[in-house]
Amino acid sequence: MSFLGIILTFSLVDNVVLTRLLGICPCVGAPGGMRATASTAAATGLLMSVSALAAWALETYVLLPLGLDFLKTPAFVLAVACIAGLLDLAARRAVPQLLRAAGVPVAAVAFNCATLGVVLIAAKGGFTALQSLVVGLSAGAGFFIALTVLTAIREKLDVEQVPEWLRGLPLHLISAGLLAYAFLAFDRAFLSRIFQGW
Amino acid sequence: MLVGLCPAAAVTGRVIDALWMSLGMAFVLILTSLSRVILHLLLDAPGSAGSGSRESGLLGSRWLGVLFLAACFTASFEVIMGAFAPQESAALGIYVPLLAVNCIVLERLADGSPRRAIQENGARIFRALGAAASRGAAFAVALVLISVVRETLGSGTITLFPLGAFGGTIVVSGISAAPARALLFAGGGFLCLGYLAGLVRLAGRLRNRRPRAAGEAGAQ
Amino acid sequence: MLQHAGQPARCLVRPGDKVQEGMLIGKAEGASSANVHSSIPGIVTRVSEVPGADGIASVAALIEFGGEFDRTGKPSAATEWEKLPRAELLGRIRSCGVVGLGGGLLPTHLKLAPGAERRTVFLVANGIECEPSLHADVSLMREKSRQVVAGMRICQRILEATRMVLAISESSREELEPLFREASGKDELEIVALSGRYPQGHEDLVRKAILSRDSLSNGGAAGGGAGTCIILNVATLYAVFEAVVMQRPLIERYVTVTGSAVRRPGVLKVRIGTRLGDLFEECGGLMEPPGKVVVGGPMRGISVASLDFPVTKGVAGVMAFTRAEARPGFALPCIRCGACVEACPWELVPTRLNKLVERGDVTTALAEGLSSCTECGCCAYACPSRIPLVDTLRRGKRLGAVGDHG
Amino acid sequence: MADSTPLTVSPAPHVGGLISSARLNWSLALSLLPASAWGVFLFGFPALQVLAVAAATALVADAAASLAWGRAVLRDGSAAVTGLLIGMLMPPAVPLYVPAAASAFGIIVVKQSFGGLGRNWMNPALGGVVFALFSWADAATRWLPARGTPAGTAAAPLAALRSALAGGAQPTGGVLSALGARGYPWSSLDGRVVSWVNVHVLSAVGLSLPGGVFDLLVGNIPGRIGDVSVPLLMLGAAFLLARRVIRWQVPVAYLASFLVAAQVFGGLPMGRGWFAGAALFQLFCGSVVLGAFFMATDPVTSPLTRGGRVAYGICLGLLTFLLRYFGTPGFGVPLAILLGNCISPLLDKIARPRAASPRKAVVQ
Repeated sequence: MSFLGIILTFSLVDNVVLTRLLGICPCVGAPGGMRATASTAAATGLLMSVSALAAWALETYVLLPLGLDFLKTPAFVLAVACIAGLLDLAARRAVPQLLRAAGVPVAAVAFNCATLGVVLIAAKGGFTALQSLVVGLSAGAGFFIALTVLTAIREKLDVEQVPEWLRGLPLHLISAGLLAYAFLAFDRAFLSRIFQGW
Repeated sequence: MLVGLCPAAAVTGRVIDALWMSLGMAFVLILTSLSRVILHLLLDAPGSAGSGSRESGLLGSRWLGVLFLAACFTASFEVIMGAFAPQESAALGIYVPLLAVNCIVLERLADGSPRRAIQENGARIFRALGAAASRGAAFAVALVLISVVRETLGSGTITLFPLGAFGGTIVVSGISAAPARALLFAGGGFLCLGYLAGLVRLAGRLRNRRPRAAGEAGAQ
Repeated sequence: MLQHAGQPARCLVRPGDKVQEGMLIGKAEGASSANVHSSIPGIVTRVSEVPGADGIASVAALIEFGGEFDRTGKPSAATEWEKLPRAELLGRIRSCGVVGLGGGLLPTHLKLAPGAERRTVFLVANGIECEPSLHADVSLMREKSRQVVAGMRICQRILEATRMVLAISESSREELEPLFREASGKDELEIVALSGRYPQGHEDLVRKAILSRDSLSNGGAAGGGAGTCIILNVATLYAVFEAVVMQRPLIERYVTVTGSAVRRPGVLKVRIGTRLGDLFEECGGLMEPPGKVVVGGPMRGISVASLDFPVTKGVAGVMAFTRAEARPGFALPCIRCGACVEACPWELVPTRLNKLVERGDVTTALAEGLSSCTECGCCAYACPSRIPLVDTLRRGKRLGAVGDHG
Repeated sequence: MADSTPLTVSPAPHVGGLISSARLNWSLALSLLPASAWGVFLFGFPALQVLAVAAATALVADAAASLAWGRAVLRDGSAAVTGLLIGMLMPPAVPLYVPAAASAFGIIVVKQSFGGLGRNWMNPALGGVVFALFSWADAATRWLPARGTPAGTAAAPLAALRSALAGGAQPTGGVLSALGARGYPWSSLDGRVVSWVNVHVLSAVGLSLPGGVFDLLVGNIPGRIGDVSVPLLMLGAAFLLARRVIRWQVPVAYLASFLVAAQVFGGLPMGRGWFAGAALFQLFCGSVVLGAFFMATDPVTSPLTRGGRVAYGICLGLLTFLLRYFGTPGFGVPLAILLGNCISPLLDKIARPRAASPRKAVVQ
């Protein structure tokens, strides 16, 4: 698969939020404006790309040679958490004000299932190191797109007079569902037509 | 609670998938919280047990340990399920390993509730067991509910375990000829989850209203 | 006693007192307060709290007519104001209770008072009606053009203004021939015709329009930073003239009487304190019992519950609508058509502010510019769903103000 | 003045504009009627059935949801417009449960869940149609032949063109010639009119029209009930524009960007090279016109400001081009507008007027 193909696949076609229902947690229900969501999404995207690369290394050089394939899950989980922790530490040292201003909830980023999901998807696809990195980056971009759009919709909904029993979380989920339907526009057939013609 | 459902709701296209997911969740949840309590009792001094988590940095957080525990149990569930039901395991794909993170989300949510006074060790174990089991049960109910709606309307069938003469699939006549397939897409999962969340809130409100109304009636 | 921006004036009369026309009956108290004078001779029968048209109650003296008008109709010696010192000019304006008659009601002597640092001052007379369908300012400029221009010169002298601009509306250009004649051939008074489209009459918009004209013609050199721009309504200038030259207090003003229920709409010169009902009587009465009576203009005016409210200094117009027109609209949901966004002269998003205020989120509304709303009414006028946007925004502003103090 | 009639006291302003929201919606419904009447004329009773079912379901669902969720039923006409649009977006021979489901989904999930008119962020008609088309994909191609064409398998020109090209046909001449070469059934009237024009008018200047021009212009082609007759849709749109029910920014930006993109790049996937996209053919078949004037202009789901609306229109045009050429057949316009709906709140945030952009709270 070409790099453009990977980018389009993982940012639009196989969007980690809208087709896999992963990582919606920071967007729905929780308070926080566009700024907080965008920086959270960006941080998660960064984590995804680094983790995808790390997971690739882990799998290729450690798990497969040693025949420990069944330990994939704990190994990946640990790897993601450690990388998140290291990034958090680095960010705290380097740009403490930025971190505070952006209001990134580090724990929520680290325990976001989207990251582990992307790592697992990337591991399944049998990519090379560079490809894994691109997968992580583009999945992060897709995550960012979905979350930004959803947050804009959410901010609009928050001032409307919606039915009380659906206010907040339920409507955010329903919005995500409708968004997912709209994103069905970018399906695999769409991708193949772009690359191979009719 | 419902937030933790999101990833799992992706595999509610068939009732049987939802059942397996619930089973896995209950397995991981119960074992994790059980071992967490036991580790607490073994390692922590009694006084510091209730001090709560100070998130001074992720690496220092005890959640890392819990996450590792959950991941180990998830891996073992993966192995077990792969042995007993390889097809279903393949159908669930990445969502089985994701149970680990899912479980943490639920644990963390549960952890936010006010702590009770320190009890006897045995009582603590039982209480943790009960809490985990009830969370797992709620998870299962929600997931199965969603999957029943989605599968019935989305493909006109209800897929269960094959049992003896029963082939495992109930065909809902009328809908199966032209089911609303769009419900099987990811969007359908979100929609069902959203309405379920709304209904849960509605139910909670009705339940709250009734005792209050009764109380008012009694006062008059 | 509250016919100006600041604190109410202190009432000087008691029931039974005999007053003369133009006698001081309320003494200014506090920072931006102004004197109040009796508009008719007679006997004070009652001094009590009465609600004003805007619903804010204040003390008023009810005077029963009696005696003679000893000023009106009698020639009074015009003073040679050019010879008076500036302080004297200012003092006369103050004692005669002149306030901004465009609607701001800020006492004029404060506006004309020298600031701490003296800068080049740039005097603008606002002759654009503050609301559509009002006509009092234009009538005044036509009939009293000499006095208006003289009033302007007085203010120029007080302020030592370097430039004088008279802003009028494009549509009233022909009607104001006398004014052009009066202004022509003399010093640096220039007349600028601006688009008369509501809410062009608003002070800030007049200032913006004049300044942007300047920067266009001067290549952007003379911006607003070079000098202070002081804007006075033409009715105020007339009152200034009367006060300084004739030493006559502000006891009457031009009022537009119009609306669908009025038989002969027109502009009247009205004594302050006259009943609204009498104004309509003067204009041939009403064709049918009115459904709604509005003090002010159609866009920002206040609808009143009775015809017994008095005309105050700030009343530029009075309108009576038929019952068919007055039927309150039934607000439909917002369809986000954007009409209010296009209508808003202050570049706000009224519908979002409206929703924010209704949700109780005044903080966000303020962050999105709620405080720059002038309640001009354009958004509510344009709204196809008849949402009372102005009402909500006003409420939001009030809540915001309370929040600031608390 | 001794009368006792109470005076109305209400907040300013005391005068209002002449248009009202309810009238906007009814004008919209009115403007849709000619085109849908044409669809009924073309496809007969099935088309009428589809329209009626869609509209009736929408009205019933709207009333039911309004009552159930405790909001007063408003005669604002929006449900009628939604139902009518859903009917117009359906192929004429579609099973009746499809429009019914589309209306129900559109009204209940997309609109009333969010609190009804004006509070939804997605166009209910399009949301419903897309849901239904994804659910019953095979039903989405139940075309009926146009008038004067042989009965049998009918296919919309766009789909036919695509299958022709996918089948390896080499489009040497225009797209219409390509279709003609594949034996696309134009009506007999079209044959007569085109040959008459070719013989009597165009032969003088040495040109000739391919078959199908007349059918396309008039809208005598298989297609969705409401989108076949471009002239009648334009008529309705002109009425709406004249009455200022819709604004020009979105449709103009939409159509312009779509036509430019289609003309410039449209020839590439057909193997015809640059600047050979046959944009006019694209305009006259499929629901671009219907979408641009009647659905993209939906004020509820499009940005508030002028700048935002122009940007929105351009996005829609480009998305429509992309999805029409590379997306699932028959989904181009609906999905493009749905995606546009999704980014419209974002555009609203970006294209906010200057004064309304958030500032730091004033320090006391």
